[in-house]
This record gives sequence, C-alpha cells and structure tokens, in this order.
Amino acid sequence: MRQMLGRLVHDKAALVAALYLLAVVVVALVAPLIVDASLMRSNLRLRHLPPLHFDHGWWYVLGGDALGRSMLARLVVAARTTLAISFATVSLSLVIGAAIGLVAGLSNAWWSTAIMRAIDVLMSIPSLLLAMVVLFVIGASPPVVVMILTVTRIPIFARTARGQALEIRERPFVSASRVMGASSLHLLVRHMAPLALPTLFSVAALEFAQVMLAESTLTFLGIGVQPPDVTWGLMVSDGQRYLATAWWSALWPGLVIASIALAATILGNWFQVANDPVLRARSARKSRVPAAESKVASNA
Amino acid sequence: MANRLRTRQALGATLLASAVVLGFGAPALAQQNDAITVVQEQEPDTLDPCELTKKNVGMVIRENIVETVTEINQQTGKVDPRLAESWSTIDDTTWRFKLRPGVKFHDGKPLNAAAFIQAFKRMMDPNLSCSNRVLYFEGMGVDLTAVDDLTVDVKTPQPSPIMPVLMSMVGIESPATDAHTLVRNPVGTGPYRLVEWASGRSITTERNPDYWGEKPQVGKVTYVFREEPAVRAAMVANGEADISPVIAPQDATNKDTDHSYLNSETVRLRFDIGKPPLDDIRVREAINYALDRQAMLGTVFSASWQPAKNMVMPTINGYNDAVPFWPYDPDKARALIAEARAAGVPVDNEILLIVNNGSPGGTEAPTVMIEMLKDAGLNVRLQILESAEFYKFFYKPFGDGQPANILFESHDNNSGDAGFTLVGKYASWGGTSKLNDAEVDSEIKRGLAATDPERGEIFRDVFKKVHDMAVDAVLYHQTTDTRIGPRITYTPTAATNQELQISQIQFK
Amino acid sequence: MARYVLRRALQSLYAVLMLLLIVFAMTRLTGDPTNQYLPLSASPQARADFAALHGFNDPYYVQFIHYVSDLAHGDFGQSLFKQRPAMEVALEAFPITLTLAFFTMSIALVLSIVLGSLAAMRPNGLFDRMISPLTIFTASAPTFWVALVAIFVFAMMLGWVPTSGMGTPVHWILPVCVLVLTPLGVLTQVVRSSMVSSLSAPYAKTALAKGASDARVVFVHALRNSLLPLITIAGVQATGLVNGAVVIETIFGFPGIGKVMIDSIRDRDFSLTIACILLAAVVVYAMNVAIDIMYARLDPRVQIGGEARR
Amino acid sequence: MLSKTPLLEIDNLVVDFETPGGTFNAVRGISLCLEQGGSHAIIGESGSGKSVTASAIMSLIDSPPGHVCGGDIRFQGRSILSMPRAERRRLYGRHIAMVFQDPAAHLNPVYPVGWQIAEVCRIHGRPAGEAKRSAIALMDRVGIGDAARRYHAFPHQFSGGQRQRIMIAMAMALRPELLIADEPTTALDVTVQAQILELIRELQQENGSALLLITHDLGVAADIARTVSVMRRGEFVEEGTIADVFVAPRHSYTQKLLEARTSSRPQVTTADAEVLLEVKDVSIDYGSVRAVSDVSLQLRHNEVLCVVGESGSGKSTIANAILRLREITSGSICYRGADIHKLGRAELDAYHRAVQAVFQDPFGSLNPRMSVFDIICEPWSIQRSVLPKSEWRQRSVELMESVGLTAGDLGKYPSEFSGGQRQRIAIARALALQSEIIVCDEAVSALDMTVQGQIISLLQEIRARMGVALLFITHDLTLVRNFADRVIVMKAGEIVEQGSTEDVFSNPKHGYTKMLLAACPVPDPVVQQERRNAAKVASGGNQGAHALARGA
Repeated sequence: MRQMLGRLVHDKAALVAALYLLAVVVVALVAPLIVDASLMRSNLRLRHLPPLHFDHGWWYVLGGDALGRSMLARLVVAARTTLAISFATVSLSLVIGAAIGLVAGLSNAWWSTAIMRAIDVLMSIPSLLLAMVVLFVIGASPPVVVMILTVTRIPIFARTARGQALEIRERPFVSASRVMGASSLHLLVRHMAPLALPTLFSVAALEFAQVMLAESTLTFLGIGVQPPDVTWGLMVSDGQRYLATAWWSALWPGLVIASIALAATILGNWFQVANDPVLRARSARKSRVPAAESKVASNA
Repeated sequence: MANRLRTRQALGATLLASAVVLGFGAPALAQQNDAITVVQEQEPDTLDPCELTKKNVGMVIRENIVETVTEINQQTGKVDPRLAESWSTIDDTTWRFKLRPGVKFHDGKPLNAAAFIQAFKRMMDPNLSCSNRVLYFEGMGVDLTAVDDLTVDVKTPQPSPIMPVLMSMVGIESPATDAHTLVRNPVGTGPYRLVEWASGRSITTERNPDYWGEKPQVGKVTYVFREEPAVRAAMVANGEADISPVIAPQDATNKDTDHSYLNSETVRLRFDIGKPPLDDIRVREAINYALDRQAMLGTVFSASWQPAKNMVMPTINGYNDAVPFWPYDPDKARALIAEARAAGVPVDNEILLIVNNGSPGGTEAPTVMIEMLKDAGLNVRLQILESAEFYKFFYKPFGDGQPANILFESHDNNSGDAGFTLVGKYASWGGTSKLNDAEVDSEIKRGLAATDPERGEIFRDVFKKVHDMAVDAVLYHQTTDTRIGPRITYTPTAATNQELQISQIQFK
Repeated sequence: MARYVLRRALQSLYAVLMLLLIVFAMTRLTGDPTNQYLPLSASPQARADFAALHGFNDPYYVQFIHYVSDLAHGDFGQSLFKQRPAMEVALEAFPITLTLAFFTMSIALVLSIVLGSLAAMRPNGLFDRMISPLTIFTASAPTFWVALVAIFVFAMMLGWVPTSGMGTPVHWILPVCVLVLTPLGVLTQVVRSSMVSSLSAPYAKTALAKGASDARVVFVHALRNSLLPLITIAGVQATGLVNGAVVIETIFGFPGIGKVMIDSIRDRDFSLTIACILLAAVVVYAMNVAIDIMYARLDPRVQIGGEARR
Repeated sequence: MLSKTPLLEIDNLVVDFETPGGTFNAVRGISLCLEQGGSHAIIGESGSGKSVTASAIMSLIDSPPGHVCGGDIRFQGRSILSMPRAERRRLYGRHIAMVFQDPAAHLNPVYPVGWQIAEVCRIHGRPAGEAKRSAIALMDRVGIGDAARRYHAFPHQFSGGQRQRIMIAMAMALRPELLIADEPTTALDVTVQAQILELIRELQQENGSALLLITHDLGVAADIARTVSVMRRGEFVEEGTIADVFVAPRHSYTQKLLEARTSSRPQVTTADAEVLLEVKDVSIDYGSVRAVSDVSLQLRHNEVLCVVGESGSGKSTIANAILRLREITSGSICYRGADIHKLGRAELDAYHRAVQAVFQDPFGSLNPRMSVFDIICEPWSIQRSVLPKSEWRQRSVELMESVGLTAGDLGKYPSEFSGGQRQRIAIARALALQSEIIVCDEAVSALDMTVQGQIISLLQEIRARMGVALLFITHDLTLVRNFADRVIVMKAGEIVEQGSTEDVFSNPKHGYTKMLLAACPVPDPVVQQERRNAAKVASGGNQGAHALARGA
C-alpha cells in the first residue's frame, strides 16, 4: 500500500487525477452539508443566469439553469447520485463479471464455454436497446438504471476475468497449490482473484467513465434518471436544449463528466502499469523494484 | 492470391454500396426557384388517405394531395366547402352532400359519388384499421347512398348535427386505391401529387397541373424529418429548409422568422377524483390555487401560451367565458389543505404527478409544479413515463392498482365543437375521463343530441359545472412555434398543427 | 476456411436462437401495443379486435411459437407501425448504418494507427502527453452533446457543413466526425500501448540490429504486431457503434437501423424490433468471424478453429 | 601487425541505469580489444553486465533508463557512439551482426522467416529477388532442409534449434566482420547446443568473421572462444586466453565459477529401501500425440532419482502425472502400493501431503501478491490438519532457516528476492508438509551456475537431514553426476537407459546417452576439443548433425 502510494507520488499526472477524484468524492459526500435546500428550489427570476457573475453570490458563479437553480449547487448534489450510480454499477458488474469469468476460466468444462457463449450473446445486443426495453417495463429510477447498466457491463468484466484466469491457472504456483491438494475455491480466492484484480480494477476505472456516459445517453433518450433525482447526465441532457441560448447549462456537467473520465482513465492506466513489473520496467522514468534490476541489466 | 482478390472485390462492393448510399437520389442542397423544403418532426408511417387526421400523415397529404369533403375555416370556425360544394339536411338523420363538378384525381379518374362512397367504405373497413374510423365514425352506423353522379346522401341511425364537421376529416382518394392495405402512394385530387417517397429520407411532391382550383405558387415540396427541435430550427436558419412547422420555444428566438400560433391544444392536470386525497374538493381546489400559472409562462412554458379556464379554445362552440380563472393564492391553498387534514382527509398520502416524456415543459414544468404543490402541503412525486406506459394511466380501463395520481395531459380540439372534449374528458364513458357524475353525464348526453344554440348553452353549463367541482386544473391554451424562412410567407393557424396547406405558401 | 466459416455460422445459429428468445421475451414484457396504435376514443371492442388481429391476447408462448414458425418460412412478420414487412424496413435502413459505421471505423482505424504510433515512438514525449488526454477526452464526451455542439458551431455559426440530413457526401462529414470520436479515442490508446510494448519487444531489437531505420521498425515490425489487439478492440467498438448510431441517427435525421430500432421499441413494433436486432446480431457474428479470420491472417500463430492454415 | 587497427575496441565503457533507488552501474569501465577473425568470450552470471556490453555495441540500450555515460566503442577505428544514426545503421547487419539468446522472441512472429532473413539484404540495398535467393541459400547453409518451401514458414513452425539457425543465417547474411552472439545456446538442449556452436564456428571460419560471445556457460566459452574476459558486477575480473584462465584461474571468482559443480555426493545406500512410488507402464497422450509411452520407474525412500532428457522427451509429463496435474492414458502410478487414481478423499489428502513439487521458473512458482509467510503457510491452510495455526509462525521461521533464509524475510514479497532465493522459498514450502517425496522439475535450470551448485547442495543436505526422496527432472546430465543415486535417461517419451549414476556415467550403454554426455561442453579447452571430435565421430560427422537438427 505504501509502495503504491510512493509510486503514485512519482507519477504526477496520476497523482493529480487521484487528488481530483478524491476531491469530487469528498464533495459528493458532504454535499448535503454544504448545499442549502433553497439552492435546489426553482427561482424563475434567475432563470438562465449567465455564469461568471457574482451578483447573486458565489453559488451562482457557474450560472443558473432553466429553473434558475444554481448550476454549481446542482453539480455538487448531482455528484452524489452520479457517483453512486457509477460506483454501484461498476462494482456490481465487476463482482459479478469477475466471478463468472474466473469460474469459467478455472474450468474447462462444457458449462464454462456455455457461460461465455451466453455472455457473447448478451454482448451482441446493443446495450442501449436492452436498457430501453427494461426501463420501459420497470420505469426508470436509480436502482433500475444501476441494474440495467450492470447487466450491459458484465460481459466486459467476465471476458477480462476469464482471460486473466486462463493465463494465471497455467502459472507454476497454481500447480504447486494443486499439488498440495488445493480446492478450486482455494485457487479462486487465494490465487486467481488477487492476481486478476489489478487488471480488472484498471478496466473498472475506464468503465467508470463509460457508465456515466451511458447513463446520460439514457437520459437524453428520455429513459434515464428522473427528477427530482439529478445526475450530471441528466443535467447535460436537460441543458442541451438550451445550447443556443444558455450554453453553460450543458457545458459544465459535460466538462465534469469528461474530466472525471479523463482522471479515471489516467488513474486506471497508471494502476495497470504500477501493478505490472514488466510494464513498470518498460515505462520510462517510472519506478522499478530493485529485484527487477538484474533482469533489465542482464540477459534476462 | 485468390483470397486477396476476393477481399478486394468485397472491398470494392462495399465502396460502391457506400457511394450509392452517399451520393445518389439525393435532393440538391440548393433550392430550385419554386421549390421549398419542409422539415418535420417525424416521418409518417403511411400516407394513406384514411389516416389523414394523424398528424404526421396529415401534414403531408391533407389538402395537398388528398382533399377532404369539407374544410374548417380557422378564422371563422365555420365549415367551408372543399370537395363538396354544398350540403343540407334532408331529414333528422340524413345529410345531402353535393360534390364539386369537373374535379379529377391525379390518375385522371373523375371525382364522383361512387368514388366518395368507395373511399368512405374503404375507410370503414375494419381490416384496414384506419384511425379515422376508430376516431370519428366507429359505431355511428353511417350509410352512404348515391343520389346522382355528384350527390350523396349520408344517413345515420341517430341525428348527427355535426356531420359537415365530421366530413372535414374524410379524404377522398382515387377509386383505383388498393382496398386491402394502407398505401404509401396516395392518389387524390389535391393541388400536389406525390413524386417520390425515399423512405427514411424525404418525401417529394410537385404541383398538380390539372388542379381544379387556383394554381399555387410553390412548384415542388420536399419533406424531411428531424427529431431534434434544435436541428429543425437550425435548418431553417441555415437555409436548408424553408419552414419548420414546430420548433421548441427556447429556439424561437428570432422575431423575423419565428411565429407562434394557438394550436387548438389545451393542457390540464387531470385529478384522480375517485382516490383520496383527491376525492376531497378542498384538496382539488387547493391544487388550483397553489399553481402560479403566470409565473410558469415565459419560463418553463412558452411565453406565448395563454392561461385557460375551459378545456377548449375560445373559438369552439360551447366555450364558457363566464368561468373564472383560478387565482394564484398559496395561502388559501395551504389553508384548504390544513382544513382537509383537520377533517381527516389523508392529505399526506403520496400522489403521483404523471407526465409523458416529451410533453411540453419537459421535466422542468412538472418540477416547478411539484414545488408549488409541496408548498401547499401535499405529498407529490414526479413520474415521467414513456408513451406506452403513460397510456396505461391515461386511457381506460385504468388498472385497479394504480396509485392516486395527477396526470399532465394535452388535449386537441379543432373541430369547432366542444362535444368531443366533454365526452372524452368529463363523461363517465369518456376514454380518458376520471369523472363519474350522473348529472354531468346526462347534461352531456342532452347536449350531444341538441343543435345550436341550445347545444352551446348546455356545453357552457357543463364547463361551469366541472369548474365548480374542481374536476381538474385547466392550465393553458398551447401555442406552437413555427419557423418560416425568409423566402416565403405563410400565416400559421390552429390547423397548422394538423396540416400544412402548401397552396397557402407564397414566395416573397 | 470455408468449412470454418460454415461451422461458425452453425454455432451462431444457436446464439441467434438464444438471442431471439431473449429479445422476444423482452419485447413482450414491454406491454400491449394496442394503446399505442389505437386513438383515445377507440371503443373496448375496437381494442379487443386489434389485439386479436395481431395475436396480442394469446399467451406469450403461443405468440413465440407462431413467430418462430413464421420465421422458419422466412417471414419476419409485419411492422405494425409501418404496415410493411419488418425485414424489408430493416434491410432498407441497414446500409445507411453500415456505411456510417464503415466510414467511421475506417477513419478511426487509420487515424488511431497514425496518432498512436507517433505517440508510442516517444513515450512521455510532448506529442504523447498531448495526444493521450485529448483522445481520452474525446472518448468521454457525451455523443449527443458533441453532436449538438458540432451542429451549432460548424453548421450554424460557421456554415461549413449542412446541419443534418444525408443528401450529399458533405452531409456525412459532421455525423461521421462526431461518431468517430469515441472509437478514435479508444483505439488510439490501444495502438499507443500495444505499440509501446511492440517497440520494446525483442524482435524490434533484432530489426535494429539488422540496421533497420526507426520508421521501418515502427511501421513494418511493430505495427503488424500491434494490429492484433487493435482489431480485437476495434471489433468491440464497431459493435458499440450501433449505440452511437442510435443517437447520431436521431439527431442528424439518418434513417439508419439505430433509429428504426429505437422507434420500433417506442412504438411497440415488436416484429420490427426483432428483425432489426437479428440483423444486427448476424452482422456482429459475421464481423466476429471476419475478425477471427483477419486475426489468423495477421498472426500466423493463430489457427482458426483449431485447424492449421497450411 | 601492431600498427593494424583492431576490429573492435571497447575503451573504458561505463553504462548506468537510472532507478528509483539511485543509479545502478551496470558496466563500470571495461576495456576490450578484438582483432579481425578473433574469437572472444565474455563470461559472467546474471546481472554482471555482459549483455549490457553487447547492447551498448549494438546501440540497443533502452534509453531511458539506461545510458552510456563514459568510454568509447570503436569499430575499425571509428567511434560507434559518436557516429550519426544513419551511418550507424549502415554498420549494423552488414559489418556487425548479432545473434540473440531467445530466438523465439527475437524473430518477428508475424513474418515468414525467409522474408526476415532477406530483409537484412534488402535493408542494405540488395534487390529483392537477389535477397530472396541468398536467403534460401543461407537457410540451406545453416541446415534448414527444404529451404525454398520453408522460406515461407513462420517462426513458430520451427523448433528452438532451427530458430537459432535462422537467427544465425540472418546474422551471417552479409558476411559481417564481427558477429556478436549473446547467449546463443542458453535455452537449447545440449545436443542442439553442440550443433549450433559447431555451425557458428564453421560460419565464422568460412567468412573470416570475428566472434564476440556472451555466455554464462564456461563449457560453451571453452568450446568456441580463444580469449575470455570474466565479468562480475560490471567489471572484468580476469582476462586472458581460454587456456590460461580456465586451467589456472587467478581470481577467486573465476575459481568459484569453475568449482561450481564439483560438490561431492554423500554416500547413502538406498538400494534396498522401501519403494514409495511406483510408475508402471504409464503412457500419456496429448491429443493424438503420444508424449510418454510405457514408462516404468520406482522411487525408493530417501533416494535421489534423476530423470534426464531433452525437451520433448516426456520427462516433465511424467512428473506432472505423478503430481496429478495430468491424467494418464494407461498404466498406473502407485504410492505405497495404492493406485493414486483410485484413492478416497482422505487418502488423496495424504498423498497430497506426501508428494510436493519445486518447479523450474523461480519467477512463476511463487504468487507475487503473497508474502513469503503466506506462501510458506499455504500448505497448512490447505491441509488444515497438519499444523495448528498458532504454530505457523514458529514453524515457518524454522523452515526459512533450514533453507538458508532468515525469519526477517517472511514479511517480504517474492519480487524482493533473487532467483536462487526464490527457489529456496519454494523448497521451504515443499518441506512444510514434511513430505516424503519432492518432485523437482528442472528446479535449478533457470539459475546461474554458482547458484545451481548452492541449491543442489541444499537439496542434498535436506535429503540427508529429513530423509526425503527426490525425483529430480533435468535436461542437464552433468548436473546430476555428483548428486543422483540413480539416473534414468529419456528420449522421445521412452526410457532409453537407467542405472546407478556411476554405471551411466562411466559406462553408458545407449548411443543417445553417449551423445548427451559428449555434447555437454566442459570448461577445459583441451578436453573440450577432444570431446568435440569424439562427438563428431559418434554422430557421424556434419551430416549427422544436420539430420539431427531437422528432427529437433
């Protein structure tokens, strides 16, 4: 852990990304404390108040939306829902997908292939359409959005996990474990999962952004999260109607989504590199552990 | 080698296909002198004349390709002749229509009584499921007989005082039209005839040189379809289109090109009057007092909308101007709710505010309304539903398990008569009515059978009654924003919601 | 090769059947389309007639059996909304989406190879530091928002291109450019990272030891190896393009399969939905086979379907 | 002669690598002079800097993190380091060529081998048609049969030996003045190694090239080089002719290298001990290929049984079958008389406790995410009944100490250890269940020679102290001479010879065993010269070597 932190400090871009994400998470957590309920009420006088003016207090520095609510306050409140949805989706699909993939990767049995074929089928359905159908049936609320997005994201994790499992299970320490009489569960918990996780985590970081995008696209198509819940995706989708008259109403949430995606991607890439001694050695000016030295310096 | 060759061939074929998709059969960007482009929201699913009251279909064919028997004059609200020159009553249950002589269909066949009857029968064929039949004529038992080549008698079992109005919904197509399927190539008598329907892309029509009436200025029309309102507005601004009958209010920013018109639609909040707490009149009144109708104009709703007190436009027969507006009085609303609470009404029960997605005002209008209702002390939650789900709440039969709800709905009556509205919205048998009141029912029935001026009197009474019962919260008469390009002049009317008569368009 | 394609086709048949069952079940869950098709004042009798006419009042399994037996006769059913055979509608819309996808993927592939290779040549160099955030950014901006901004800026303010429509080749510029952003961003990242590892692979050293120029090492030796992960991810991205196409086609008024699909779901036009999804699935499976074959062509170590190519 | 410019001069070369822990001095001021047609070997163990030196000559040092920060390298009197890049490129491939250690990785997997050979000619300006013709001729010359057809084959379709032949063809294509061979035979079997070395020697003589050989194997150096530098921690500790250095080493490190394998075997009599494991007529198929056919062997209590064979001989397959990592096709494997494939749950657990394994790859056989403590304790966490958790700490400390590590190492992770140390940890883990049998599958093959000696000694000591039996799988016959009680020689899935170590070494009966013994180079130039000649006779001269290469 300390080692990882040390490596993080060495990579400036990753450090900035991590701090940014941390800040956003903190803001999301304390949102109810700092945002006054009155800021979330409509105030039609301040409808589409232009940004970068301080006449109405610093909450209105990013302008007002179509109901005259503070853009900034809404961004802060939306952070909570957005992050909660993205986080829940990504972690659920990570857990489920990884479990499916690892189990399928551990076994050569027919059902292992069958599971992966089913995942392929799931992947061949355009995820938006799947989402639409389900959201029509059940109606949109954050838990349903999480559920449907989870289903559409599972294949990615399952495939990645299976690929990892197929590779890891051939490694000698797994054989050594088998020689000791280890059960499949032991192999899964002690060897497969811990080794596959770094890769899965970096995939998760990239997925985080994709989930936010998917969520906002659902909202654009009119089937995403509904008011009074608010997410950045909802704000972009609401704001895009006023592109010509109040450009800021879609710009800020769009920028926030893109910047979070950027930060998550940078962090995900960094995480992958930081966890892989080979990649780490390759990426210039990044840290290498001492034991790897001899490998690089000699004939390997 | 063989493989490589095959790959190359495949690539070539793909490129060729792409070229076909890309380049050919495309309307030129630059406009011909007398050609215009109309950009609409949705492509029609069919162009069948018997569907011409469907908005998408009507915008293209109604009075352009296919003409109706009669036509409503939007200025006067009266029925004007179109394919029928005149009409009169023979007895209580029979109307006689005289058709215009010398009119020919685009395929050269003459317009006559037989063609009228054939077109009407085709419309009434249950296997075709024409919306006109279901909407206006189902169960009426209309019977048509030819008196002579240009005269038709229309008989109904019951007296039907508004038959000339109904005939404005009936288009007459060529007798050669396929009787068994809905057609995509309508052949009518109108000033324009269909040239091409490139599915998914555009519909093209051109001037009918043999038109019986005045020769219109526009020679060629291309209809294209864009779902995004901002894109429609941009197309007219960019000169890619000449008119967009509907643009979003927030895009209607250019006074030179953008015109708003009352589109004959009225919006209201329908109360689930049978379920607590909405079964209590104090609660219903409180809702009406709690809504700041003025503040929502120009903010969440278009500034050109007009506050309404009846569910029909003032030009409609039966409109009661004596009904008062509900004033904005939040204190009174709170007091009424408190009073109801004291009387044991479960005012804290959750009420759903049900909104169809894509309805005017977006998500913002209901958000504001909920804030207002919460201020009054009610517990309201927003539920935005996609059409099919919305209809489950909107139409009868209402499911048993449906929670108490307030439904935001929009109603269109451009028939000139309040009868449709009163039946649909307030009669116990009305398809979207929540009201079940014996007195209102019998009044409506009496009114439907009556002719003017008694008919109008009775309808005005009903409107007063439902207002006093606070059956709903009537909100606004809607307007539509139209963007008209600089090359042409056109004056939108309420009918522009249903039809766009190209012959009314003139070049500057 | 032919045998392999045939075997894959048979395997896909099973997948398509499974897909059919899932989609059928899902579409039926979305509810009775009667209200969607009949107007407000339709009588209960008219509603019942309509449902009976289209079989909506049968139990689901009966509807499914009917559907599959029709399918076996090559009948994909009638589009309720368009009043035409569903497959006809789907086939009409499909070339447009395919063309859109073809151009988008071609541009994305070419550009990502160029940008990714340039970035990989000097890892952490100025170009690399510029291109990486830029591509991540483009890949993470909401497509619909980018599309509307692009229309606003390039069509309305600058007037360089038409706002929408698909008349002339000029009309394709904006939608393709918007649609290309996501795959371009992702693929550039893939090319960059696989290029970095290819360039430090032993065979790159061999090439240098032969006296090969940097360009030769990059574009002859490393690139060919980097194409393998690229086409895998490109396949996934191409599948995902259908999602992007839904948005793009809606906004730009392209009558492609995405728009048809989404409209058909909104309209409860079941037959059309299923026809579209089946068509899309067949193309996805065909693409997967093509990718496998391409993979085997690019990497001689890979044997398709377990049989040696030589 | 003195005035003539040497072909290659390395002058006080310094190469540094930047690491977070500071600067790592990979090469610390070495100097070297190689004449036209000479042959020089640089000997050293992992991390000594010998490969970095070769990379520096070829400008192949990854920069960053590495960079040449002192000294000069001159080729025919011209400084390579200060040459423009374009000029340097003209040098490489044409005047200086290199053969790498791992041909599987150093050949581009996606291009046909012929194309890759011809590429050298094309890069240096030969027309394509001529390049192709000479590539085919070269393939033929290096002993790739049916060269015209196999021109189009891909690297993965060749055996390891053939791939190295292709690498050599590529290097010799333009008859370079200098050939650098970096561990050219390390991953190869001994018989193949002998053929490759022979080929290099022949081509070197044909073309009059000078050879710079990088190797850790003293025998290989003795076989082929005339002069030698012994490298340790970036410096040359001893230089001279092979004869001088190997016969009379002056530096202690050189002496240590030479002694690495001469540990003595304690006399243990096991001939009448109890039979623990009996393999009877076992055959194992991989798909349609028979990897092992009708192999029978016995392992007795406290015995060291070595199974020797080259790659593809089926020796590891047998080991995996014993470890129950692979199913057998026919025959039986019995542990104390009971068939291990017919054991009940409890008996199976007992078997898993009795038989442990140490694998070849020290980097792969320990889970990089587990601490050493967790690794040592893993057997107990699987076989719960063996040791109560409260004693894990104490017992793991004992185990660590018994393999020459400290209790302090328990908290570390595998990446913090060298290869030899990792193998020690793997051995400690294998000992945790107090097993009777340890299967060592190439357990020392990946280690440096001095480390190999240490690990063998450790195993010997453990065997004496704990009374375990060792089934030792290896491809290196000389390694087991002073270690094994009995030796089994396998070839192509069959046992060709078995017997006591003395018998097999002093009086090999099977031709293959003789060839194995002859092919293994010894670090004595005179002896090696004799052995080489003997081997040529044994295998029927050059043609025989080529025929073997085709089969390899």
